[in-house]
Amino acid sequence: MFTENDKRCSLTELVGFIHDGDILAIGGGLSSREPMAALRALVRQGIKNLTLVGSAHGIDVDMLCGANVVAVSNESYVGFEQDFGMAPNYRRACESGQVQVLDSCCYTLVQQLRATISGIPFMPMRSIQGTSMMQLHPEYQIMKCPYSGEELILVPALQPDVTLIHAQYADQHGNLHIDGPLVADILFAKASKKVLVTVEKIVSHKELQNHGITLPFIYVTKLSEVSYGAHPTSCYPFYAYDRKHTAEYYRSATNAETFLTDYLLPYVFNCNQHSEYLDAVGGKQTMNLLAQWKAGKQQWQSLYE
Amino acid sequence: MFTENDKRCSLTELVGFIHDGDILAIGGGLSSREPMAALRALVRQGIKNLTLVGSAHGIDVDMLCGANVVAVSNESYVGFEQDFGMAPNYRRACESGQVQVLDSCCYTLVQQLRATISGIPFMPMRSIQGTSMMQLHPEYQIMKCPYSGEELILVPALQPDVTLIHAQYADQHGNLHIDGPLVADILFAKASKKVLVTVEKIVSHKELQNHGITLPFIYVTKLSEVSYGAHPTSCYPFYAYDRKHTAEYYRSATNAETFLTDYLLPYVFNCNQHSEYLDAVGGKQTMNLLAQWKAGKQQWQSLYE
Amino acid sequence: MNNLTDLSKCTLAEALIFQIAQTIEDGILAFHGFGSPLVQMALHFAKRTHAPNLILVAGATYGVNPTPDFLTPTSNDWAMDRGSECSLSIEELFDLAASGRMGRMFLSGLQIDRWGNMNVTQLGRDKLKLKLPGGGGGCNLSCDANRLTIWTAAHHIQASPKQKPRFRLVESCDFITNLGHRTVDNRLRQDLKLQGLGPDRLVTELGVFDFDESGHARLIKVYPDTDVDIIRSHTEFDFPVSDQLTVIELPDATMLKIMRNLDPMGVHRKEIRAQDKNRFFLLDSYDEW
Amino acid sequence: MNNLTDLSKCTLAEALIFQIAQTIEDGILAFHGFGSPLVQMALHFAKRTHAPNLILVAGATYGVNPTPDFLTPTSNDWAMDRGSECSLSIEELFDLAASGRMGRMFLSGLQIDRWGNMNVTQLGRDKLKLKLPGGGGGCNLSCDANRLTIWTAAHHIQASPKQKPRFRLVESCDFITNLGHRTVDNRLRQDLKLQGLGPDRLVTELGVFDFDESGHARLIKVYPDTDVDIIRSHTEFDFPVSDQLTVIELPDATMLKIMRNLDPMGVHRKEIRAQDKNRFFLLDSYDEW
Repeated sequence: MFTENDKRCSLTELVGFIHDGDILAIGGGLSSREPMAALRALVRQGIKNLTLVGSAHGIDVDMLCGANVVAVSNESYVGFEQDFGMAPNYRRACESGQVQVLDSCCYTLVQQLRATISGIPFMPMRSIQGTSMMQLHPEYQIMKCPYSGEELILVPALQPDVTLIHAQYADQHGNLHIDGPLVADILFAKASKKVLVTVEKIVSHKELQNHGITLPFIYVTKLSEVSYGAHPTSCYPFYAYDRKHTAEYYRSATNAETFLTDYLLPYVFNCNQHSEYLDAVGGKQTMNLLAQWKAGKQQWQSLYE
Repeated sequence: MFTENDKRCSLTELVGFIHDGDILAIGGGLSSREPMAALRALVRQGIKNLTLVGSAHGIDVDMLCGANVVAVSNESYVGFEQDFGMAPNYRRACESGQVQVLDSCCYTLVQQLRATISGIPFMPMRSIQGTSMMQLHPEYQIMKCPYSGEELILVPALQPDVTLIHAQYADQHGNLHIDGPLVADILFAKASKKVLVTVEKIVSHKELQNHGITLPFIYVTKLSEVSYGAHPTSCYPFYAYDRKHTAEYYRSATNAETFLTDYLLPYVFNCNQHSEYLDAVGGKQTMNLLAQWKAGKQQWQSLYE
Repeated sequence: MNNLTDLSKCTLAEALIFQIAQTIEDGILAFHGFGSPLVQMALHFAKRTHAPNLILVAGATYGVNPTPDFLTPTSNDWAMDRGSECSLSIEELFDLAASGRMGRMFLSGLQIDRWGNMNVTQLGRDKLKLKLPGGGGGCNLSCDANRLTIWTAAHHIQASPKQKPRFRLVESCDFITNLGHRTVDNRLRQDLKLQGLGPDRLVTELGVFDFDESGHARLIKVYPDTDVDIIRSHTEFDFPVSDQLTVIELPDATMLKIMRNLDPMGVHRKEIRAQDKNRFFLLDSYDEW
Repeated sequence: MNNLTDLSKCTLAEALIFQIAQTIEDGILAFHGFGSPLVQMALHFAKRTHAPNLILVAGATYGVNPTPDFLTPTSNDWAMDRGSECSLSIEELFDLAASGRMGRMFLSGLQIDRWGNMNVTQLGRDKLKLKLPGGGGGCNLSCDANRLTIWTAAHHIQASPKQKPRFRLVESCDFITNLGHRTVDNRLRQDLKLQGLGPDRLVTELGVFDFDESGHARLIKVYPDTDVDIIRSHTEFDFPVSDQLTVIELPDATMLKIMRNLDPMGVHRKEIRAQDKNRFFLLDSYDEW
């Protein structure tokens, strides 16, 4: 329960709440509302050996793998869908053994988070049985149901040390408004020891209530205003997915030898401030272009062509 | 999954989906948003031997007990709080053995509904242990947790046959907007075989989306537009709790011999249409008075004096 | 009727509210349930005095930190939700308790025993003699909330139509709805590994108890107009008395003003029995204002 | 590039979409997951033709019955959520499946075996040789959804730099991410008492299979340009052939127009391999319009 009146802090301070070896849950999903600015800061601040838990992710997890800050992946999917395909850094890190592969599945994750949220050691479920997932996860147990007699799978409670979320709006007390698909953000936030949030805009409580409160302040540890903090993933209604930059990312990521010089240096390590990153990716011109989705179907569609 | 395009029907038809012996979950709670018009119709239509499940209820359950249509009570609380105290018909029905008393508690109910919603035979929980609730419910089981070694309580999945909800707005496809505290309505709706809804106003889908969709249409079986359908409980923003009528109800209910003639006849059996009921309780004048809560603090407060 | 303007004395109800409020720590999440206006008052009072960072969750509406203009005689009313900062759902509130995040809950009963067990389900052991309304979520929360405050404004024995006086603080509950420190089969609470630690305070209109290491109620405070003997005569079980037995602290004039503004209709006085409506306590010092 | 105006023939992708769409019953809830534009197309096509009461849940956004103006190359995009009637949450969608209320799910894999098991996790049994992206919620849904449609546009063996051809339809999966009709230790699916009944259709760019009573893939349809021998040569396992083997049905001109309007950028053609980009099928009858 986090009751501090004013939870605002700088991005550097925010990321300072993440420690080496933490279990980290990343909000958003695929090309949408990933807390990318915070992840870049995390890489810059040298936080390492993270265990990642999540459902469907892309550039966020791939970049962390490329920066060699991940020890274990408990994700359900890491890739670029039909857009670019497999995640290059993630693949290499898994195949080399640098990252321990403990793939999960979406509902398994949901049930494990729910166990933590309800304060119980496990949750029962039916699915997974008969698949190879059981071998990957010896911590799952089988029980004979005292009611139905059938075999059920028990999955243990999972508690992230930190959840990192990017939201559209917050007030300084930590109430959040998340617009659009929530993915697992709310479950993560309720299950985690700490919840760290970047937001496009910090507004008055009254304005936030008009937007609607998606997550009450009680779960939120600290928050930082970071406009365009999800770039190059989307954060509607502010900006769409930057497919052009993601294509550049993907090309850089395909080559292990040059990923550092081609991507991490210019876009992460050499940008001490988020504003420097924004300049590096095209500044106002790029951001205005990505806001053009609102102008109409043609303009929106043109962002993907 | 209910996909019918136009789910509207009359109140009589709606209540016709409830059968003798059903497990019935009643939405709303205490003096708020109880589906009273539907419950009066249910009594008129002679549906009997219901098993009631719920959290905190008042006049709704008490009236059903007074009309002798309840066989089992699985409620957590039935009363009139500090306003009028204990529920007279409910007490008598329980004490005479007419109603089998299987009291539950709010979180136990939540966990039992969640089991149904997740398609599992039970949910584990820690609370209840050491209390007399265990004796009242031999169906609860104790298991030794394979993770923590501690003893946990297992509560079996509970699936209502019917959930009856009163909502402020719906579209004809069955999407609902519920304004204000939800109590257990959403859990009930997701766990039930059928969901029957009365609403203050059926509006276009577009207008409903502006209000916000609280429950997707997929769970809703049928719905009926019944203005003032929660009276004498409140349905803000349309009308506040009718404390005066509730006081009259309470006085009638204290006397078992005359409850039929003093209350059930004039307000239930002799009102074949909901409009007749509204006339009986004071018609437009009463309804306008109850809408006065909006006019200011003094007018609102005066409704309770 | 409620516009008490005399700030030199407080009502019994106000003294009870003040005692309940003293158990509320700042910065915790606390829930007042429904049908408990004295607790509602204590939480709102605490939030406005010593516990500004209290996460006050309103019973029945699940609104967080509401600022109602007045108390209503029923709890699930938008009037009680006015000004809420945000809202929880029923399942969220109970999850918070089950995962150890509810700091304190407030519970009562028609029977309360020496271990702080409470009965709000039924009188009669084998056969039901009197059906009580039931405990809502109290049973769950008595196990899960970190700490419990027990209160009753009806400690005083009831004149019974039959011979035996009817005690509120009883030798043994006919049914344990809300768990105190010993279970229905006399096991220790701590052996169950429940999330919560059980009751640490029992506030009545005759005295205030804490619970000793064995989990037994122990008298720690009397009222200006009560003493140990009076309290013993209204309590079916024997109880130890603290070495530091004191007279209850009373709110000051500023505090009284805060309380009286919260409940212009005097809803909270419905919890006070007729015989106690005229119990007042003179404040030690009366600040002119 | 996508403005195909010739309504006398359909592309391979359109034939695949039509075959997948045939498996979608009206009135059910179906989910297309992410990274599967052929399935997205099939669901939107079905909703607009034979299954108007379909509850179409969009993968990644969890929007219900959206009407996007165009398909985007990533799934979690507001463009894909446009016009949604309402929305589910991730936990709600998976709960619906686990409680038996998801009528059909669509799954694929880099390896698919004779029982309809699928691998999207890794190549290499003891040692990981190729890390695949992972299955999202596919593993859960393969167990829970009432019925599964399996699809792949890559049945054709891959020319391998080494000697052995790389099969998509394999003798045995290195890892079973999504469950078909036999488990990893060769038990029958039905013995597990799972919620779902398993795959009933496997649609590839070479043929269409159903599953026989033993849960084994059985060829039921060929394409106008394939036959049983061709399909055998691209399938690592042996398979039975239906007595009623037919050539696949093709969409008509009206249907083609519906499909082509859904995806002006031709995102769905990303699932089609280069070698198949020019496979077209002449429609039997071409309705003038």
